[in-house]
Amino acid sequence: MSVPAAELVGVSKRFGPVLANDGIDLAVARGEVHAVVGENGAGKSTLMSILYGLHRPDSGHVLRAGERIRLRSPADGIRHGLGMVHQRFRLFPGLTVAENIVIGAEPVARGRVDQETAHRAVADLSAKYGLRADPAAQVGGLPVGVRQRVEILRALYRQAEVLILDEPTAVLTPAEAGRLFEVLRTVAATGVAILLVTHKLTEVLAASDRVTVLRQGRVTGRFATADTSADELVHAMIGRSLAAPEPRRRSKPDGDPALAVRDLTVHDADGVPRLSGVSFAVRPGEIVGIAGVAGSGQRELLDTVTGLRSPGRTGQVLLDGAPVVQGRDPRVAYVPEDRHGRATAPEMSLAENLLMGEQHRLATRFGLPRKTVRARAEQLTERFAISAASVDVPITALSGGNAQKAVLARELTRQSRVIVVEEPTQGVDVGVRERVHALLVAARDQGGAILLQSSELSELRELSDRVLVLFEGRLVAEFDADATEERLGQAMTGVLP
Amino acid sequence: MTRSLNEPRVLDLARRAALSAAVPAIGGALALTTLVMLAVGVNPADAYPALIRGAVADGNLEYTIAAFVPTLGMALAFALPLRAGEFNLGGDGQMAAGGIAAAALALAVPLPPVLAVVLPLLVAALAGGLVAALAAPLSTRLRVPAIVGTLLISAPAVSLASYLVRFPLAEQGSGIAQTPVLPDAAHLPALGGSGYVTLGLPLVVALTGIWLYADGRTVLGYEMRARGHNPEFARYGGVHVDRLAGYALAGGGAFAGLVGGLIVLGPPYRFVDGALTAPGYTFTAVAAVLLAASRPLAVPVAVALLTVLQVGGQGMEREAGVPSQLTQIVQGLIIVIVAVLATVRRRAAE
Amino acid sequence: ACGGGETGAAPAAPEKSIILITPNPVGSNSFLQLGVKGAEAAAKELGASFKLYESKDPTSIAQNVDAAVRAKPTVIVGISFSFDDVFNTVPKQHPDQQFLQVDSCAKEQAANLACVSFKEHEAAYLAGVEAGLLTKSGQIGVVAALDTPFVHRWIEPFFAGATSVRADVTGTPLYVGGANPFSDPARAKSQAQTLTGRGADIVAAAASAGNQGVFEAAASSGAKAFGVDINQCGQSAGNVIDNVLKHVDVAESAAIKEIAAGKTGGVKIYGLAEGGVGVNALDAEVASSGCTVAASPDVIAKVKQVRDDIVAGKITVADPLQG
Amino acid sequence: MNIFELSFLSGVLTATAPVLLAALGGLICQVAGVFNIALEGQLLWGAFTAVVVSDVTGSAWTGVAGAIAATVLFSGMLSAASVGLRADPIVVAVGLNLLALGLTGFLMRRIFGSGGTYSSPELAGLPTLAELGLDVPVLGPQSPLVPLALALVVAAAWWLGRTRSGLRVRAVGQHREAAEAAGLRVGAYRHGVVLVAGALCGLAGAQLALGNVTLFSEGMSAGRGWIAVVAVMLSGVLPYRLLLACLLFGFAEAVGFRLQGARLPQQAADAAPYVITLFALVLAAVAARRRPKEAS
Ligand SMILES: Nc1ncnc2c1ncn2[C@@H]1O[C@H](COP(=O)(O)OP(=O)(O)OP(=O)(O)O)[C@@H](O)[C@H]1O
Ligand SMILES: Nc1ncnc2c1ncn2[C@@H]1O[C@H](COP(=O)(O)OP(=O)(O)OP(=O)(O)O)[C@@H](O)[C@H]1O
Ligand SMILES: [Mg+2]
Ligand SMILES: [Mg+2]
Repeated sequence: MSVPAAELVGVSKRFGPVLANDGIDLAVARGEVHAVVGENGAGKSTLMSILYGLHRPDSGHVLRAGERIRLRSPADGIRHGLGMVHQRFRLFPGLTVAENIVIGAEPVARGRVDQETAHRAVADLSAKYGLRADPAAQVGGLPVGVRQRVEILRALYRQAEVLILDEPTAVLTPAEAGRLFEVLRTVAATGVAILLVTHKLTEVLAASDRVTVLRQGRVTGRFATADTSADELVHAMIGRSLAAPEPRRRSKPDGDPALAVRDLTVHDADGVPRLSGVSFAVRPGEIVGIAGVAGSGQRELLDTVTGLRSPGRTGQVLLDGAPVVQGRDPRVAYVPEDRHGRATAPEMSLAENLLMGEQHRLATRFGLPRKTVRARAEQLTERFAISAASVDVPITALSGGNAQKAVLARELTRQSRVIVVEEPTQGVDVGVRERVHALLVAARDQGGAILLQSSELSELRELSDRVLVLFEGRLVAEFDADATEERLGQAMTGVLP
Repeated sequence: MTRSLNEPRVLDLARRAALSAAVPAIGGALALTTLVMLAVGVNPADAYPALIRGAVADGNLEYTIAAFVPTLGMALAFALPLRAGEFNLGGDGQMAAGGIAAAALALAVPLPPVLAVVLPLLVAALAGGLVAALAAPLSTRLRVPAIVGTLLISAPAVSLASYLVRFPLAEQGSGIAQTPVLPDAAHLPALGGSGYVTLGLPLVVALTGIWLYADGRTVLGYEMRARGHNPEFARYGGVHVDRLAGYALAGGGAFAGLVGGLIVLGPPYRFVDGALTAPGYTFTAVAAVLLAASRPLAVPVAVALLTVLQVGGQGMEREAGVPSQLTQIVQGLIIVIVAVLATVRRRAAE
Repeated sequence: ACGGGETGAAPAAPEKSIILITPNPVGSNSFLQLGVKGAEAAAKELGASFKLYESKDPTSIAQNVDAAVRAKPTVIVGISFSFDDVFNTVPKQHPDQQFLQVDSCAKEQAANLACVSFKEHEAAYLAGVEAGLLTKSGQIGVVAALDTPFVHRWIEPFFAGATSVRADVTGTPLYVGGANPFSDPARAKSQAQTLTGRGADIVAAAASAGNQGVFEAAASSGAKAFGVDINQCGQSAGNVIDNVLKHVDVAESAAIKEIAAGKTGGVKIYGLAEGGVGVNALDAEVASSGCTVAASPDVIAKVKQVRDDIVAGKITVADPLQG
Repeated sequence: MNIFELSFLSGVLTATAPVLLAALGGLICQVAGVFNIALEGQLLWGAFTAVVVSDVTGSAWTGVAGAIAATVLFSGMLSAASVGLRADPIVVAVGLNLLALGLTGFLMRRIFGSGGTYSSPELAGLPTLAELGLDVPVLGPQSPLVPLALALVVAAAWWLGRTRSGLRVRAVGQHREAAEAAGLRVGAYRHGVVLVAGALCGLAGAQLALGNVTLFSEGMSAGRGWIAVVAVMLSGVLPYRLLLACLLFGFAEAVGFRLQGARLPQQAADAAPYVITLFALVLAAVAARRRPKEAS
């Protein structure tokens, strides 16, 4: 093999007590798609950030085309031909798509940013790679899928020679993900080295040339994709194999619907219909999945069902036959998608995050005894295997997977019959995912009526007893759990079966 | 794995953390101040003892306490809404409204002894709370942030109080705009020789204790903090966030109004135009709360520190002839240094 | 213990001392500066030591009075009505300590409290006479710091003096107000410009640190101004007609000396008759005062005549404070 | 009373200029994500240093330059503490406002020998445009800094909206991490805007102390810096809206003066600018709420 496009040599990085990277060597060649996998907190993002110049390693160094380079900031990384698509979006909500893409390398004419040239360049790029995005649109109002495309376009615009993508498909539909991998192939073919971080092993197997597995900050496996299997990768990632998926136990829903939605129509603030005439029911003991490309009305549906948002609504949402309470209906357990913005208060302690919703129940005449609050939190941490230094640490100090388990712990112990779950395993590793799925199934088996929204079709199919498909605000199809991903995908894109 | 820290150790850690910030901050500020003194030819050996004497010796302690009480009250007026994420910068207006309401009631309605103190104070708190609560719908419905709303409402409230004391409630034949002296029954009982330490001290201290308890150990306190940290989280959790904003602002305003009432019912037992706002309690309190950096327990300590500096500064001016502006310089430096140390420490911890 | 047997000017008298307490920082407040000047002059003549305590707010006034009482000086001097409340009580609690209040008098005056006050309105009336004679537009104004009852002693008598010599004169008062009424010259200047913009050609200043702003406004619009308390004509050469003088220093120093000599208590009111208030036009050295009134001998003559009439009781100037 | 009198408009402009200059500084900081509430202190410091330098050198323009330099230095404390050391800018600003008040009071006594007001015939003020031969209505009686302030509004709008560095400053303010990841030097831009705001506050102070009047008096900023902060918050970080907000305030103040002349109590005049601003705010907010609903 010739000189690698980029190489990390003996890289170590410590965050307080956590050794995030521990003497990692990793090389990526020109024209190669190199996958990096590992559990939550294995150190993938840290390693990629070091390569890009966002973090500085405690020891070790970076070679670029065989030369040792000094990276003090991303500006240095960019100068050395590195580009990165971040796990958490790093876009400017108030700027246009074009501005977001060209920033840092703006075309300038007579002292001003040359918007025309910028728009044209973005449109060209967008057409060339089939990544649709309107250059003039403000990023703040765009669906997550489009934002992801903007992130990718930015890296492409900068003509990065080493392209790092940290979980780029977490928020994409399967079709979008598929297209992204085609793009990556095209780009790689031009000699660009690509590093791809993902939790989805199918993607790894389908799209990469080689795989490096990280575990607790160390490399535990290097494979040529052609010579490996999902099982082998999982073993390297978590040190054991996944339990064989239990044969699906059909649920036996019984009784009256716990959640009934009748002829629901929702308009947004500008009067545009977001949901039109949606009706369905969820009975105790079943999981009903909601599928749809981003922006098909899922957000409005779930916000209405939970009572959180209601302007411009007609139709009925009934919980056990009674209308949903506006604000937040306490009879609904709800696991939101936005972990940092909605599901938690990042700076509050784990205990106080676990308390939300239960504060009135735990209160005595003299207020909220701290002891009770902490005792309950400790009990939940134990029962749901949440790993944290103590229940008093701020919840930001937990890894993504553990924060997610905390949210689930809180919501699943509310003893609500209706449980609304959004993207329950987004960005969590296979081990946690397995555990989350088990928890949801257990909740169903105890008589929970679960409404599940996920952009991951495999997850929907694995968990749901029925899948409803939303397209442009309408329910266009209903499948049972045996539907193929292909048919689901067709329904989601409006190509009715 | 869950490892629980036991309670006393947590407290101990907290105490040490608070101290570790205060000590270098005050040390740094003192060093800088000493440099400033030397640079302008003031002898620190004269100035510092004069500062301390001016604050605590020779019966001056009473005046320090007399300034501590309203400043602590105003600190609560700022800190309480701040915990819920709302900036209350309108303390002056709320205080003036409270003061004038208390004076008006005490002058207009002859009340029996105990009631003559209690009712005006309640009315003062009510008036202050109402003025502050005006900013709540502005913030929750019209998206005018409370920091602007309270500031804009404050000035007209001060003007209104000033108008009332200048015309309808004015004492005839007096050279300044002031109300007549309130009836004896409405005078706050004094606790010391000079009459400047009144029942206001135990009252405000007790209220501070209640606030600390409510903040840390009640549902309302929890929900306010949740709103302050992440309003969307609180809303998602079923907290009525808009209503809570109203409560928080009204609560803060009630504290400010109460302070106004306490000042008016204390010596010289009347509403004197400008006397409530001139000492700058509101601003000192804001500085103290920010100095305490979201550690509620540190609020009274920060208030005490700034009060001692301000009152002591006047003693220093009297005795050592050092302009009291020097203590403003010291306060400014302490605040900046504490702010810097807070982040340096946070980053060191990470 | 300087009470006990009065020793008067006995040679073995203990060291005398004077403490002066102001209600606000002295700064460039001309009135307070005069107070300091008077106390210093008395101290010099008596060979006494002198200390100045500047207060910041009402609480610190009381605090300063207490600190002064502890120092046991020969006399404690407090300036202005801001001391009315404190001097109602403190002198009674310390009967051996002598007090002097300048410019006002506590309601319940103790025997050990002497008071000196002034009839500013008489001087303001004289200034009004000058304004009435000198205005061309017939519109005059006053810019004052705040609308307090006391400040009206400079306003209504000023307008009354003007109308006494020219019936069609109209007067408008404006108040600086705002966040810092006593130290906002920019706002005071805007106020004065508002007046001149509406046709006023004479503006009297009673705006403390804002006075300089009033003079600047007059200068830039070709109008004329009046100063207050001391001769402020030099602060804006050629733009200031005259000043409403209050000889606080003279009255205060005389009172201090009397107290030091054992003549304690009582009230002294200084008006035109006593020479405690006045205008520069009455001065022998008016020519060198820098005031523009010096160029109008007829105005000076009229002012002197009105002064004589007031002293003789032929004219009474209404005191706005007396309702 | 005729509010369209030229002298009235001129007065409004004079009163607005220092607030506008300081507010522009606050605005660019806000755009870059630094909440700068140290405007009051910097305005006061600018006024003081303008007077000191002008008094010493006998040249008003040197005074302006001195005020800019000195206030940039002063704002260096804000940028070092809150940008460099990442301390909370609000807390630092509260400290700096107090420091400015103390320092000016203290130094004034040292340099001029007494507190209160300093003015002197030797103290050179800024010339008016009329004196410079540009005797046009409204602007004639103003110092050259007043048209400069208006020009700076246009310049700021152009800079932020059109230029590369303006775009980057906006980006830095919207999302710190994103800006870092895009390779922008966040710290450098933030240091930059805080220092430029210092320069603008220096100008504002010079205009207040050498343009509006020719003197220094303790605490003469008299809340103008806070009004500037309010204007920034009302502007939605748009320079032209900022100009509008500042003018509205100056206008309301001038109307208040006139109402006083019409025998309205002083307190009503004091309250007028705040009440009018509140009304304008409420009306604007209500209108903004109604608009989308009408569309449906
Ligand atoms: N800024 C930081 N401060 C403290 N600890 C950190 C920081 N960044 C990462 N860590 C820690 O380093 C470890 C590795 O984190 P990293 O984000 O690299 O994991 P990851 O493999 O990307 O996980 P995920 O799959 O959840 O994205 C984690 O234990 C995390 O807690
Ligand atoms: N202030 C902090 N103190 C301790 N650890 C932190 C802190 N900030 C971040 N971390 C750690 O850094 C990691 C950052 O991870 P990252 O930003 O990649 O997303 P995440 O939290 O893992 O969420 P997800 O991967 O599910 O999107 C977290 O796992 C967390 O443990
Ligand atoms: Mg990661
Ligand atoms: Mg992560």
